[in-house]
Amino acid sequence: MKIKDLSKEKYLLPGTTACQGCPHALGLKTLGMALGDRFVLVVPAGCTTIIAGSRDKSAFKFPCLHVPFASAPAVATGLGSAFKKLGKNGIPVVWMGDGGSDIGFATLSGACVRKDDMIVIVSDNEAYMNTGIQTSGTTFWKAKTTTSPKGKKEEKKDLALIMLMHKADYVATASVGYLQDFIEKLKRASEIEGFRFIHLHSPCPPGWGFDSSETVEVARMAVKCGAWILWEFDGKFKISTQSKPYKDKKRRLPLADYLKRQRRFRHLSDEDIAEIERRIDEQWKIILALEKVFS
Amino acid sequence: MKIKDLSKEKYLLPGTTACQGCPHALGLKTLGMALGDRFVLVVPAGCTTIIAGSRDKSAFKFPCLHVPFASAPAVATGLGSAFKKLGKNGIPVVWMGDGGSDIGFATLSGACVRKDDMIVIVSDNEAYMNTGIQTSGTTFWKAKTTTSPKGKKEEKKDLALIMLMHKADYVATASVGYLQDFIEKLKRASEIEGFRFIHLHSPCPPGWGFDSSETVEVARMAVKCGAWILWEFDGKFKISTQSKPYKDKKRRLPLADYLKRQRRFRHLSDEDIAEIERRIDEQWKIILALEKVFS
Amino acid sequence: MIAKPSKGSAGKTGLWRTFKPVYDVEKCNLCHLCWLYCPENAIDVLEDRIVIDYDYCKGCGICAKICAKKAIEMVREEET
Amino acid sequence: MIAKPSKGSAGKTGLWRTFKPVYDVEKCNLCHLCWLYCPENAIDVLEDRIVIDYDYCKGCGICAKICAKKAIEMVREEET
Amino acid sequence: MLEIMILSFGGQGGVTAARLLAIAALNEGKFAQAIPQFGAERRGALVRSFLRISDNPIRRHSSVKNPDITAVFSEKILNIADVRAKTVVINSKQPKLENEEVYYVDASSIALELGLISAGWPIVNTAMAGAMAKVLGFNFESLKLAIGEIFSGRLAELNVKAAEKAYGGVKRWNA
Amino acid sequence: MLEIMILSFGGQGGVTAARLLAIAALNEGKFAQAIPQFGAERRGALVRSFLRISDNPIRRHSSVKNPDITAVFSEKILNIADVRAKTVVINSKQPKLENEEVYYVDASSIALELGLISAGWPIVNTAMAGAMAKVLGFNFESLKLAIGEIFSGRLAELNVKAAEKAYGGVKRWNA
Amino acid sequence: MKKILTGNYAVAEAVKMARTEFIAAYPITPQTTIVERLAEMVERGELSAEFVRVESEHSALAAVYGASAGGLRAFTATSSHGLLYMYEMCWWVANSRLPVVMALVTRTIGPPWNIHTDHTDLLTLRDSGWILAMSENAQEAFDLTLIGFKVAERIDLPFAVGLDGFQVSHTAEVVDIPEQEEIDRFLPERRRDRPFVIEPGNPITVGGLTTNECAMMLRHDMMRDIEKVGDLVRNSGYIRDYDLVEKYRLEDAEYVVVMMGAWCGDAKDAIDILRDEGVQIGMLRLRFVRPFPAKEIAKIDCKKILVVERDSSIGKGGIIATEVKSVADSPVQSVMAGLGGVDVGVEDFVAMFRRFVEGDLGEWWM
Amino acid sequence: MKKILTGNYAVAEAVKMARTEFIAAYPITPQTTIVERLAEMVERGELSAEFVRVESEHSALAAVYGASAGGLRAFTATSSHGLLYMYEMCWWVANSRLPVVMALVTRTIGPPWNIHTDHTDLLTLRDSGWILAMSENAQEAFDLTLIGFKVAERIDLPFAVGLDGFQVSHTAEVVDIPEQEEIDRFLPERRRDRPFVIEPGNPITVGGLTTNECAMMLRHDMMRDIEKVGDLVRNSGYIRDYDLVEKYRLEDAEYVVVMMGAWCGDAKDAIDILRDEGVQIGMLRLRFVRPFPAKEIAKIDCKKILVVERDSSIGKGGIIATEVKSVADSPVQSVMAGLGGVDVGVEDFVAMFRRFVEGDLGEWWM
Ligand SMILES: Cc1ncc(C[n+]2csc(CCOP(=O)(O)OP(=O)(O)O)c2C)c(N)n1
Ligand SMILES: Cc1ncc(C[n+]2csc(CCOP(=O)(O)OP(=O)(O)O)c2C)c(N)n1
Ligand code: SF4
Ligand code: SF4
Ligand code: SF4
Ligand code: SF4
Ligand code: SF4
Ligand code: SF4
Ligand SMILES: [Mg+2]
Ligand SMILES: [Mg+2]
Repeated sequence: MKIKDLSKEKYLLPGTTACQGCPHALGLKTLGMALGDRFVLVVPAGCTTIIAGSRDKSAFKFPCLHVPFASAPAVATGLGSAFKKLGKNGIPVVWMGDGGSDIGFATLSGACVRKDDMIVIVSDNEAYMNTGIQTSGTTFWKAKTTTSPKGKKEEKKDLALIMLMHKADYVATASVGYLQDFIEKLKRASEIEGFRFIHLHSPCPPGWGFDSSETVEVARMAVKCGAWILWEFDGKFKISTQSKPYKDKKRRLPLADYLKRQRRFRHLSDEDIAEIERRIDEQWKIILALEKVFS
Repeated sequence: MKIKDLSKEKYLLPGTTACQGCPHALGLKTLGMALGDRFVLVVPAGCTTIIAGSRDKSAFKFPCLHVPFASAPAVATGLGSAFKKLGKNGIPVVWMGDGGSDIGFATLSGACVRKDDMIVIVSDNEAYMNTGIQTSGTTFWKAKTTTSPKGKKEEKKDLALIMLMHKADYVATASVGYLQDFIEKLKRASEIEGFRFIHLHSPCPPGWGFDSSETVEVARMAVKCGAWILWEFDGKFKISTQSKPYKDKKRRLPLADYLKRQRRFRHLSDEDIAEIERRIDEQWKIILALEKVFS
Repeated sequence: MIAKPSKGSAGKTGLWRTFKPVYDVEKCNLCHLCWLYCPENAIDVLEDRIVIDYDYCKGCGICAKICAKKAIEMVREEET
Repeated sequence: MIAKPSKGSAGKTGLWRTFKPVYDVEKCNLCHLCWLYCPENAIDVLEDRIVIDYDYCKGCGICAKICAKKAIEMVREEET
Repeated sequence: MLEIMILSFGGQGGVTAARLLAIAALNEGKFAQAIPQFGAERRGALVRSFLRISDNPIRRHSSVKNPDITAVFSEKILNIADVRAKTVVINSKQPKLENEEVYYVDASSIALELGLISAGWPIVNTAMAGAMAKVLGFNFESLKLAIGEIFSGRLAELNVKAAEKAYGGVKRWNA
Repeated sequence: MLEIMILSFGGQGGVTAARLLAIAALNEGKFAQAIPQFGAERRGALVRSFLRISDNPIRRHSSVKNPDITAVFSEKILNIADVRAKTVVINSKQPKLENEEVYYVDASSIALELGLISAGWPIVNTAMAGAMAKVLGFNFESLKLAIGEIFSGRLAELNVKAAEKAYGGVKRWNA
Repeated sequence: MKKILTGNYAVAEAVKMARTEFIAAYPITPQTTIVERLAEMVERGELSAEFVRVESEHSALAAVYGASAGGLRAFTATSSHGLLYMYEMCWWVANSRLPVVMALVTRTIGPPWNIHTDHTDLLTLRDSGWILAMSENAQEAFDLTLIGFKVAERIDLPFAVGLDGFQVSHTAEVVDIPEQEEIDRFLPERRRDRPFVIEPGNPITVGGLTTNECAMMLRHDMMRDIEKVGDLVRNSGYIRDYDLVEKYRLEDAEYVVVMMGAWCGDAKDAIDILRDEGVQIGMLRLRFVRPFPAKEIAKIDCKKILVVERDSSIGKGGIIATEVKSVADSPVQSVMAGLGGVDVGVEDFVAMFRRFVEGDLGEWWM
Repeated sequence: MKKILTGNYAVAEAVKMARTEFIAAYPITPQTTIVERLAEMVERGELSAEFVRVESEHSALAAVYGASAGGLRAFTATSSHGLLYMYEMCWWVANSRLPVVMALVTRTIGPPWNIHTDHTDLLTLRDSGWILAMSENAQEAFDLTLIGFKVAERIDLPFAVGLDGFQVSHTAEVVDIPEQEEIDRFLPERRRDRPFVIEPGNPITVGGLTTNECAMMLRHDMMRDIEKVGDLVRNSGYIRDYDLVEKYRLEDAEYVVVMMGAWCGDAKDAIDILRDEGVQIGMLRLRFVRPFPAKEIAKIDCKKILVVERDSSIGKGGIIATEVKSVADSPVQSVMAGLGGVDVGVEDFVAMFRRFVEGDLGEWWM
């Protein structure tokens, strides 16, 4: 779909509480562009709780149900049943942070195993931002947070591959740096029945420590240096166009360019960076193998 | 290790409440044989709660802490810290049912992501047995349970592969049909630091509907027909000796022999069996690919 | 308590700006990128130009960064 | 409430039996398999034979099934 | 109000017997209550279930402590439980009991004959229910209807047969 | 007891200024209390924080409703908030205010000069704290110590400078 | 029609006859047979509801919340640890004012693991905004489930039907089941637009941030509305008459026991025995704990009141006694008994009540 | 030494000075800064504890449970939804009789989402067996955390220190910090063998099935032991004197208000104002809710008592008022105020107390 043909309807209304350059805002604004009036958003606690508005004012031009932190996919299960029983055409879409996928991982896993009808999007800014930048399961190795002042000791949890092994009906990674790709994936997901999962990479200016103008740039650098791989599984496993060039390691952007742009990584040593590079190479090996198995 | 050299110490004391032919009892009796006096068992709700004894009488000759259903790996995290801080040499071993890994999946996932020091064993009898045979995430496709009187509609959750994608330090599958293999895996796991996971296949006579004398036989048939694949990951991914022959589909036992032995599968049609076979083939493809990637 | 769609759910967020995106219609090729990537949805695309809603534009600077034509420039806001 | 290791935490579970494993030392090659796979840990291996603890053996029949030598046979218990 | 205790091994169907008799009692125009063992049953372990029958609504829900009648589903039970009731109904060929009134029937043989076996155990619940129904003075029809409510098809038939045989065959023991 | 309200935009450091002044007050031998905006701050949004200073222990914990002094960290705030206090301290070159006592200082310029900038914003908290310390009649040393408690290294130095400049530069406005 | 049903099957039967549209539940003894029975009914086509095999109680109530927010009549059931595990959702559902019905089969909270009845679990809900009923037997469990849907949907608050683990849940007894048409007349289809409609295309946001005043007003309104439950129950139009309390031989009672749950039957038998001996004793049975029948208790005019309860608030005493004392005019004495499912039968009550009358009863009966 | 600290930082400081060995916690506003501060202390080496970044509150308390069962001095902190999410574990820890200490930064339970103070969350623990303290300011939050460890380890019950969200947690005020040596003398190392030792090689099983009687006895013993808290607190040997209640201008009071938490400071200022006007009013402040200071309340002898509370039990009324009424001799009136964090300041209290004295105060202050 060409950019000019995208819906001009504003599903996220200007004047929200989101910080300047907020990646969630970028993701949220595209949801309606992809799904139109066919969805209800289910939102557990997180920055989006605040972005959604307050009192009688909603920042969204689509329905939204706020739910407890660990509950979102299960709520979507019930909601989806209601749509079906009452003959309403619509998809429950869960929009959660990476934190929501920590505390709510059993819920997520359960809904996936049941193949309940929904789209789950984890907008991953790699920390608990709403409570002030604490380490989450998906926080990048060595990234500094308020609960890991010297940098996180464990590796980033790979949600998308884990959901793939859950045999979800649709799994994709996406990035706020490539909104058209995200929109296309949302559309594809909306055409499939069952449990659909999208892991959206969402660089956060105050949380990662970069200027609010650089959200899109930083997101793209993650893809270009190979640290974030865009792919899609809908029965077949495909590496997305934007990531294809980086199958070839030589074409990747220097990793340090991406990392050094962010305050949370400013303390990294060269060895650290080399180690991250090694892990990225490992990751590509797995991804390429999966591309073969599910071809 | 030769069978005759195995420890003769009885860590599970005769006269428990376990049903005749109980697979958990088989697994539990071997724990001490593999780990000696170096562990504490952490047990969430499940049949093992009952097997453990009551009042002042414990069926175990090792320490055991009963814990809430969803909490076990987190409790083990705390316990392990205590061992370290107080200079005690020991491993917290979580022994949970498949049900425990449903409700407690976030807990399990969290402990794994943190690489907390423990061994987690999921003794998988493919249903909530203690409450009377209800469907769990790992219940086999089409198996009848009291909450799925016509057979389960969703696929069995593949815990081991999911934990592998979690980057656990050690992951293995095992079976109560091959206790020596299980003991060896436990020993290997005990020599590695970090988060170690074993998915133990535990056919349950009353739950699956076969005679109490057939627990070991049914467990072995699962391996021989290729439905349960024994493998191990400790940095490298290896298919275990007992499963190696069945890489070759032709050498596998007819699937129907395994399924028809169990009351829960008595209603299967030939198409159902063919479908299961197809899925088993798929599974082998993935396993063989992983063997390559992590070689 | 039920909330309904409202512009400015956080008030006039244009007040948050320290830098202001200033648009030069001459340089613009109407590629739509600024519109797509404005997190505030504060940009509209008309026939022949884009329009920035300064009541709500927070001045993040993403539009300026993404514009290949350098048709948007960030300039320091006046304290008023 | 703290529990300590005790045989028969569920009482004399030998009472549960409907079938009883009967051992024939002649046929036995002391392979240890019955010992390893007895879920009740009710089998001991001595120098030259195995011993079944009928106080606790529940009569599941696994030992008989696993014995390649058919040295264990399950026979119906008498009602007493 | 009659208070009855049923002693059985897990797998023998003591709880079902209590339910059957409660339904039968309802069919007899009475009020009844069947209380299963409170707790986790494991196949093979001793199970206590209770039955109350009355002409008036039964309000109490506590367990039966001093039964008027005790039913014993296996003679082995006598080794581990004291049987204290005026009346006893026991699955036995030859009961060794000294209670005031002892009734006996060979329920195991009836079950085995009819092939009512599960995991090696003869399922004696319907036979024992038959014997108890007789001792309680119920019409057999009331029990038969009850069996039809809980079992269906061929299993119902067999169980009715078992109950009928025991209903006819239960005897007073004179020590 | 003096009750003070600080109005700032998120990112300007209003909450920190309150803390600094509370510590400074303690250093002056007084009791003090700094209350941040109760709620979720987002960079850019209006933030209200409170400060109480007293010779006696301060027991109350409610927010300040009728401040004796209001500090305004940006003139833009005047467009969205009513400033009602006898005394106002404002970051401004030329305050357009009619309150009884208006003090002003060009805190933004001080911050910019010293390079105290984050995400494009001049961080005016220490400068404003300096101005307020002066208005409150504190010794500069008390504030300096406070800054040393919260900041360290080069940042502490710069902030002390900013505070000092404002402490010296704050003026009474005569409309 | 009269049937022999366990309390759990009676609840399942009521859920079916209520034409419940959505069920999500997680097994836990002694609640499990409710869920199993419902699963069976659904798979057999006897009940046209969605049945979701969730992976935890938190998700059970979350799914029920979603379904109810979407407009469906929804049900779940649990016990003790299950309730504690879904506790956050319980509050969420109440504050969302959704008319969910839950069966709560009371069970002791561990450790030690113990599956027997104890009312402490039910009482953890007493602040939350749930309407809390406690049945004495299978018949009431059946009736209160149906009344529960009606009342809940009238005032948009969730409704929990308590029944004692095993003593009611697993005890098979006589239950009189009305005709389906009678139930249909009593309980029409749920109004889909109450308290709000979440559906695609209707761009409202529910549950988000508000002002503190709104949050306070919410609780105020809940408090106001729950007080309507008494009238709603009394005038529900159900086949049998119900009220918040049951009065048993209360008219001329000099001694009054206040209790709830299954053991009230045993206690009534004990009261009859004592009455025969000339002791003027009666019972006020709490059929509802929320709303708390304060007026009914304040009206008791007797020598002394004894609250017998199967619960405990560590560091305070009996939970119900505290509440009864807070409103009663007559002197109130408290005894905690039967905790952890300890069996308390007719003989116990006779002895207990005798000691109460004689004035030498302690705080614990064990 | 006097410092300006927020309530949360004061708690973190106390946890450090207690030489806590294990910390697991999950962020939630307004508790988060406790956890962040502790993480910092641990990473800087100021505190030699294990700090675990768990994935949920249920796991936070589960990990703390494991560590405490293993013999360590262990701490966690949470608020509202976090507490509700770990609710099952709260009961488990109490029934296990483990001396865990938790900071509970009070916050309103949603929906709507609201991060401001409300005491209903803390009070959900009131039956469980936790000792419940509620501090008025940062100093008390500091002191009670230390006293908490001491008392908890003496009687093997967990201890929760409440502090009002934002009003105490985020308000920086003067806190007097003792020397480390003083604390070390006050709080020696934890006895590793209490209440049991779980360690490799010691084959005991804890928490498993028991008889009903054992389960009941457990609760009985907890009830007995928690009553010792009053004496333990009074004689704790801490640097400052503490008691279950604070009496403010109570001696000759004809009107007594009973309250707890941060706003008591405002209320005291209001009392001073009214006293100046000649109104004989005073306060009994509940520093502990569990054990409930029943004796202290029973002793109040005045014209009437007003319970002002920031909580609600829907279908009953104010939670504290119910409890106070259950033991007080003087007439008790109840007012619910400040729910959802609604700000109630000195002027409000002056007006409220005036209306109380004059007899025209309703049940709600809004
Ligand atoms: C049970 C529970 N625990 C904790 C919280 C507090 N909480 C609210 S949002 C949040 C972090 C959210 O992080 P994430 O999901 O990554 O979303 P983000 O804020 O980064 O968008 C936390 C911990 C809560 N609301 N509920
Ligand atoms: C929070 C909570 N929910 C439910 C239960 C009830 N429960 C106890 S054991 C069990 C099933 C256990 O199944 P699994 O883990 O597979 O172990 P198994 O019994 O099969 O060995 C359930 C649902 C519980 N104890 N706690
Ligand atoms: S912290 Fe990050 S994710 Fe959260 S609102 Fe701000 S920019 Fe968006
Ligand atoms: S139900 Fe199965 S797993 Fe449970 S005790 Fe019996 S045999 Fe073992
Ligand atoms: S990005 Fe630049 S060129 Fe493209 S539409 Fe916007 S202003 Fe015009
Ligand atoms: S500066 Fe940011 S908010 Fe303003 S128009 Fe550009 S992209 Fe949108
Ligand atoms: S399995 Fe058979 S041969 Fe082997 S030791 Fe046992 S009885 Fe002897
Ligand atoms: S029958 Fe079963 S319990 Fe008995 S000895 Fe053989 S294996 Fe062991
Ligand atoms: Mg996040
Ligand atoms: Mg299982």
